Amino acid sequence: MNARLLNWFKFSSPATFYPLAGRLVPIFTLIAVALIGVGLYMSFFVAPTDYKQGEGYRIIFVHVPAAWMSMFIYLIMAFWAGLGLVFNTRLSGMMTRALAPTGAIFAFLALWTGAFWGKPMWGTWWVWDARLTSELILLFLYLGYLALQGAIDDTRRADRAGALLVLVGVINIPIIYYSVQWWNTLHQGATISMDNGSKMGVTMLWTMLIMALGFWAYTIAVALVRVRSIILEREADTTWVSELAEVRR
Amino acid sequence: MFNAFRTLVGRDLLLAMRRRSDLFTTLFFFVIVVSLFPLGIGPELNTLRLIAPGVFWVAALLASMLALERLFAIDYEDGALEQMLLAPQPLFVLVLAKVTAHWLVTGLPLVLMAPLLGLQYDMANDALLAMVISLLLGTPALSLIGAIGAALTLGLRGGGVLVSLLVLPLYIPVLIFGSGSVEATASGLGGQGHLLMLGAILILSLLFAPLAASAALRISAE
Amino acid sequence: MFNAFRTLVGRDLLLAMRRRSDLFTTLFFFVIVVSLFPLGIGPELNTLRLIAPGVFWVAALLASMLALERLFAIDYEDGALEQMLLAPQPLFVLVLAKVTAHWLVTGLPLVLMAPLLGLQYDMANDALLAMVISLLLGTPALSLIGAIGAALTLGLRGGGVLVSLLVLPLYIPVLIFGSGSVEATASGLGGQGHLLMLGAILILSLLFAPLAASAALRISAE
Amino acid sequence: MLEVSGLACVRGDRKLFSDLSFSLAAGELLHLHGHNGSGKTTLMRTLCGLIKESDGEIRWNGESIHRLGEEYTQDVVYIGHKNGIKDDLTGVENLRVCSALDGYPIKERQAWDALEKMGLRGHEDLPSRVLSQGQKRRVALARLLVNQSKLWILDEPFTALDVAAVDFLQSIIRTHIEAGGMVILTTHQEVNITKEQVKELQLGWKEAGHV
Amino acid sequence: MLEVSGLACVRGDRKLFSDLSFSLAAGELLHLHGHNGSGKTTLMRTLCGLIKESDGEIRWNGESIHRLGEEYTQDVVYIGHKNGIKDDLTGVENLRVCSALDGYPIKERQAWDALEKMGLRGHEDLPSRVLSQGQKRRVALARLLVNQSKLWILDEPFTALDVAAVDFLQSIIRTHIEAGGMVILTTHQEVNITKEQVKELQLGWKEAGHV
Amino acid sequence: MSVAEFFDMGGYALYVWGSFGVTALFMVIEPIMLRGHRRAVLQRISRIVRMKAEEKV
Ligand code: HEM
Ligand SMILES: Nc1ncnc2c1ncn2[C@@H]1O[C@H](COP(=O)(O)OP(=O)(O)OP(=O)(O)O)[C@@H](O)[C@H]1O
Ligand SMILES: Nc1ncnc2c1ncn2[C@@H]1O[C@H](COP(=O)(O)OP(=O)(O)OP(=O)(O)O)[C@@H](O)[C@H]1O
Ligand SMILES: [Mg+2]
Ligand SMILES: [Mg+2]
Repeated sequence: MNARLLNWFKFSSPATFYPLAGRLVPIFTLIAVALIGVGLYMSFFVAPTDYKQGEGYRIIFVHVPAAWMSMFIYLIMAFWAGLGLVFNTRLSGMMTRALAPTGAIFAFLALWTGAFWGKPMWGTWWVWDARLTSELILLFLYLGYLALQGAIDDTRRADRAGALLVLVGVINIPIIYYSVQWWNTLHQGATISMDNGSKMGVTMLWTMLIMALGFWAYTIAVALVRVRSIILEREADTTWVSELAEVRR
Repeated sequence: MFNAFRTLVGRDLLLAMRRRSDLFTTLFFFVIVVSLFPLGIGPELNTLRLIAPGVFWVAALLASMLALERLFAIDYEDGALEQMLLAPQPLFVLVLAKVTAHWLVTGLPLVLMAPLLGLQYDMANDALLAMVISLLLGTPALSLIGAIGAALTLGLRGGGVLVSLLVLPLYIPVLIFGSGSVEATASGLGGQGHLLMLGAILILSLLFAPLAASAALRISAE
Repeated sequence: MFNAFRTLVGRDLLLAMRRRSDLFTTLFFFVIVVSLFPLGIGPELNTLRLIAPGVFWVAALLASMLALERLFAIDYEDGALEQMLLAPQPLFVLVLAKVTAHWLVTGLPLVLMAPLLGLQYDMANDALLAMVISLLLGTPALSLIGAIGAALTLGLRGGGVLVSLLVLPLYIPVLIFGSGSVEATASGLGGQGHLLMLGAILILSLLFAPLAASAALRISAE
Repeated sequence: MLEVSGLACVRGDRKLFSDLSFSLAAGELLHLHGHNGSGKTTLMRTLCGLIKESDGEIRWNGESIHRLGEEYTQDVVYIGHKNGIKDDLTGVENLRVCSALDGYPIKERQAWDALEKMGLRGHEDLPSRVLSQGQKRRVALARLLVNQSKLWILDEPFTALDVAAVDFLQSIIRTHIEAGGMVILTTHQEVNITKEQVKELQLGWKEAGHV
Repeated sequence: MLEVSGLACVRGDRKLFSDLSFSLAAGELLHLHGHNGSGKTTLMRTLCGLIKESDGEIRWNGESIHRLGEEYTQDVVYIGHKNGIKDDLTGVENLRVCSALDGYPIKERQAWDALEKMGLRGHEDLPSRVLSQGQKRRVALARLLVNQSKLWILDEPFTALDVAAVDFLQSIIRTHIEAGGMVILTTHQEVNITKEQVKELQLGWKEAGHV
Repeated sequence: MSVAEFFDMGGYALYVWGSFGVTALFMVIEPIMLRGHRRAVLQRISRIVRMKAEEKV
């Protein structure tokens, strides 16, 4: 095993990761607050009114970042899950577990904001369109993962079973992403693509990106806090935990 | 290896024959669901023809999902699963054998029964054909995908719902393409595209599901 | 005697809480059945409203029927049923306790959930009300009648189908009056007549089902 | 006083035993012997009233047990091959529920005490699912400690128990008999319970060598 | 040659044993001792590879058993608390299926013979559902007669067996060891197997009186 | 642009504020709940640690 891999294993031990995560949390919290603040300002005061949809289109600035995040988080979970199954590191199970609730929340928010957008635009809260349905499926995948975790007492089994489930479900991500291209549906196509440039105004694009980055920072901060709690719970009877300052208080 | 596969399929079919009615549980459920609807909704043929693809595919999906619970559970309880894990064959072969037997017992009868029931709903011939083909491609995929969920939830409290929750997201595409193919055929648009997708799903799940399910079994049997 | 009743109801509710998701199995099944239909049939609200009473009642009937299998089966397998038979209380009291707990866990949540799901089908308010009342009267009757079937098929090969076969003929009147009451209300004819019939069925089954089920249990436990 | 006269039992198309007669008075223990499949379990379940006898009669204090119904079952505890405990309940909960259904409701304190006596200290609060085979058996047997029934019918109570637990169970049985209770018991292990009041009953072949 | 070094096992949040090391050579028997819940079953399942060890290593002929995979399981028979037989199949069918999956397919004739040797004459053709507790155990144990695996792992094989069957099983075990096989065994009953090659291993507390 | 006009969102108030509001709500509640959870975990662990320390003495 080469030195870099060893190094990685050391980093992935809960005892070293716990303080590191502790130091990272405030940084990402700050970034999140700043970016989301700027993003909100831009989405209400800088971005111009859409000529067709009026002010209603401003929902895009939460809808699209939330939808992106719901998919990204699942991909990251899948990454950790794969790592956990291959290398059997304890931290990866905890990371997967820590990301899932946030992912579920973003999936829910994408659905919610989409529904609140659909009502004025399409005249209905919900249609059984491909992208909408697959986003709903994504929410179910998150809930399934969480339910499975809740049902298993043994953490080791829970981690491995959860990892497997996440990996199986990952096929759904490309389906969601490309659903609009594969089947022509009611829902908007991807506006941001590499080849044909952006169809939206540059400001709108920037606002969306800034909001998305803010959501990223938020996700990282929240996941780190959660993983710290999980580490504490699982390592409760080790000596390093009992020697922590916050425990001895 | 092939010998073990045959033995296990043979055993499961024999067991199904012994508990004769296991053979019929799923089929019977399918028949009930499909036949109760006219009772609950009323006998107008136009409505019935409209909802037929949906009713059939939902019924098939539910029947298949319910049958999942027993896929590994009995073996788990009486200790036969431990012995399977300790057999000197690659586990995925045994899993494939169990799924095959399971489909032969629960899926195939349903496919064969569908055209008969379709007449009850006054379906056209080409729609009936599309239905049979779509079920023939779809139900094995359902069994294969379901095996992963069944293996993951083995021995857990409330395995029943959990398995549905885990498996449902993966089932919905099959449902959509399945009922879509029948609807498209019935409305004259041609269902080949949907059927191709179903075929692709089947092949994918044949490749990956046994592996995933056997990994899950190892995890659950600890 | 009342003490034993309470203990048993308490135990079964506690068990349901422990296997937390047992509480949700039936409910979740009901929700799935009701929600999958739009996926399979298509989203037109007119069709959906037309088939809503049928879908809901068929879903409730199926959910209740599926839950039956577990009513006595687990007690039978782990030996708790033997102990119940040897308890110094009249057996029908214990049976009534088990059915009560079973309904609280599987039937009641479904009744409470129905109005929410009804919105998905764009149902009118009075139809929703009729639905809730009919389910409130109908589901306990289904549980009581089902208990007889469950007791008779205990430990038999393929209890699953057998129970459905035995119980279904007795269930169909409930289905017809239940969905009938909703339809009648929705079409402005008034569903009181149907509801009265449901009430009568409930009372009859309260009187006779526990006795019949306990006799059946004694036979099955030999 | 349990009296059995002319009892016969048929399972499938096999006559397990016939014309069996014995009686059991207060303070007596009946040890059933017999090779595997000789019908010990069947006899015990018949004595409980779970299986209907094909012939003969079982009387409790002079009355037929089927006529007595719940009056008889109040006086009997049966512990069979199956433990009859719920995997999802803890030991304490299991014990309390069982004894309440037996007609002898107990306080939580008493349940903890009984389980501690059975050597389950520290495991009282685990769901029975995670207990070892012997620990599950101990939970089932703890019922004997909180029960005031006269007649104990125990089908291989010693299986899965370790030496310490076997000793303890033997002492409980001894106490019960000395207090005027009755016990019907089967086991393939060697047991030593006061020899005085032990009746022996052999089902099936006599020759020990025959398997 | 089975070598175990530094083995540790955790269930729930309970450390059952740790730093366990021993080895077992051809012709040796390992008798596991320990009170109820001391981790005997857990250890055996770990040795089979059913439970992943939390620490340490298990080697078979010098290779890790997880690396060997099916090559190792080909050499092992495990009979646990659960019989692993199907209630709806007859004894003969059960035995044939089991041994085919074990990699040692047998003819119907051989199955009948093995069951007769196990003392199930006249019961070979009944569905296992109607067999008595001990008879079911015998069907499960008949696998040992038709199997050529090196290592037998037997978790309380004697439960529910009557005296004759216990004797017979002991003689089988003795033969297997004399032929160079290995056996790992746990039982709470007294057994007499040739004392020469018996290794003993104690899990949990030493004091016999502690329940 | 007046404040009222701003909040009216060109007639889309319900939809725009419904979306932004719920998003904000979740993103505020989640950290608060996490904080509570962390506190509970810490409390539980320090109690156990203290108990162990007392046992040793
Ligand atoms: C419940 C309903 C909805 C759901 C579940 C949903 C889901 C999604 C998802 C998953 C994405 C991200 C995919 C991607 O990056 O390509 C997305 C993007 C988007 N959605 Fe929705 N949506 C819904 C309703 C709506 C409505 C009603 C509109 C507008 C009329 C809308 C407009 C958009 C736009 C413009 C994008 C950005 C596409 C891009 O630039 O890539 N969505 N939606
Ligand atoms: N339906 C049936 N058909 C044929 N034989 C049956 C049937 N039911 C039970 N038997 C036989 O009746 C006997 C039942 O024995 P029982 O369970 O009472 O034995 P036991 O003495 O308790 O044995 P063990 O010591 O193994 O527990 C067995 O030999 C079994 O094969
Ligand atoms: N999830 C869990 N949480 C807590 N304790 C557990 C868990 N799973 C198992 N245990 C404990 O681990 C031990 C398992 O022991 P095991 O079954 O290996 O015992 P054994 O030595 O075979 O006992 P027996 O002689 O009774 O068969 C038991 O004490 C049990 O309570
Ligand atoms: Mg017996
Ligand atoms: Mg054990």
